[in-house]
Amino acid sequence: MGTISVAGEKIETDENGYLNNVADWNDEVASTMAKKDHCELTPAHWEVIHFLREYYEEYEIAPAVRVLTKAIGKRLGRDKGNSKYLYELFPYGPAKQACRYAGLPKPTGCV
Amino acid sequence: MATKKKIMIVNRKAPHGTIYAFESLEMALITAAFDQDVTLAFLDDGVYQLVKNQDTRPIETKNFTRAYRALPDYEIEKIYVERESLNARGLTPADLAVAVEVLDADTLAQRIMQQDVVFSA
Amino acid sequence: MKFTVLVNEGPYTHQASDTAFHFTKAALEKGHHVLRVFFYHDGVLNATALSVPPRDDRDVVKRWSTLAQQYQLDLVACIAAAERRGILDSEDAKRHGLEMDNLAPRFRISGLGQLVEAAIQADRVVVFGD
Amino acid sequence: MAMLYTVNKSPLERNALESCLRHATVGTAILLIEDGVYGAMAQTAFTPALEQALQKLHIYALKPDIEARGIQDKILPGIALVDYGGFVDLVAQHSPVMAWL
Repeated sequence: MGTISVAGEKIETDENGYLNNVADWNDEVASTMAKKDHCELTPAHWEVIHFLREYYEEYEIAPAVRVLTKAIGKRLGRDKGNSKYLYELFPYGPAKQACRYAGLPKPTGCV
Repeated sequence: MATKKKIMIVNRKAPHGTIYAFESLEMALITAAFDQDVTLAFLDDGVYQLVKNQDTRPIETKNFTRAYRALPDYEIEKIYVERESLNARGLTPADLAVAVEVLDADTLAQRIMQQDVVFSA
Repeated sequence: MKFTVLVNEGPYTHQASDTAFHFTKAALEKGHHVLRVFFYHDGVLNATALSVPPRDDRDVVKRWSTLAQQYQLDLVACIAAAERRGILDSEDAKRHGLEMDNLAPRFRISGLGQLVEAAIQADRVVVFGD
Repeated sequence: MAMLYTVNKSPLERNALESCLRHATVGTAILLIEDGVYGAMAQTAFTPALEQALQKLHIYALKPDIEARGIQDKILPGIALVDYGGFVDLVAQHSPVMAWL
């Protein structure tokens, strides 16, 4: 259990820093989480984060890393659908870190 | 783990009335992460799991059935639906939310026999 | 021969848990190796330490624990299914800020991956459910 | 290797046994357990289907479950009874094993 402060408001997270409620998310939430990790969000980061939001809206699923890589390759282009590109953006693990910034639950398929 | 096994997950139960369909789907997604040769089979009331336009908002449950459409991203490509079960329920492949292979009961029986492991719920 | 057993139902409501127990016991007595008994769906309720059956009936939970002790049997409840249904080990409870845990002795809680892994290693997988 | 199906539902309540028989190829073994043993009874509405199935399949029923239900004198001839040890042997002798739940 935890909270993060975004624009003066407290938002609940679980023990791993994932939002308790997907609907609490906005761009500011992602930026705040990233800042805590000393990570500056570039347009390339936002592309993945927004991709995950859309993916979740479509499938109600937080994709595991292999799945995320494959899905991004299919939808955003081969040059982005590889783990090197995604790990450079999200060094703590593309699925876990990006899903967290996107306000999604922990990825399904984390074993 | 180098061993690759043929693992089939058999779905014979309708969604929503019980949790089996939802948790079987979770099982399928995890199994796929282990690089196994995964097959999903839908027969009897299990074919209802794949029906499109399911909207669970009125019953306030998570709409896990949307995730069936993400199965190709999990590299689960063998999704079999039994023809006799579809027919008995007045359904056709056009009523389903995902691309499936429709097999008759005899062919499905052969595919079951070829498995190393069969999970059911 | 190496067996993996999957139990999909909780104790008492369905016979599945009884049959799974008698099957597992018979397999062990015949000298087979049971790699793991995995509890999924309501099967995770077999792992509650808070079950108190009347004294003139079998104690399903305790019976599993005893068998596990006798044969070094690995009893694993699926974490996702267990958390949903209120079965928690002490670590899990702490992580979620809950004041109590209720995992019965000799059971452990882990991911579904433990089922898949045991299925890959086993010669046979047998499912008990409803 | 021939495969083993287990069925644990009464055929008069659910279609598990009927569906199982529809998919069982020649030589397949079927073990009736729990409420599935009601499917082993003679003179039920389901008996004709079972008699027909017996011509191409090996059908077993779990004796402890039959006795628990008091139907030990009403079992259709041709069905072999096994105890839990026999269940284990059947699993060891067949692959894969599938439960029609």
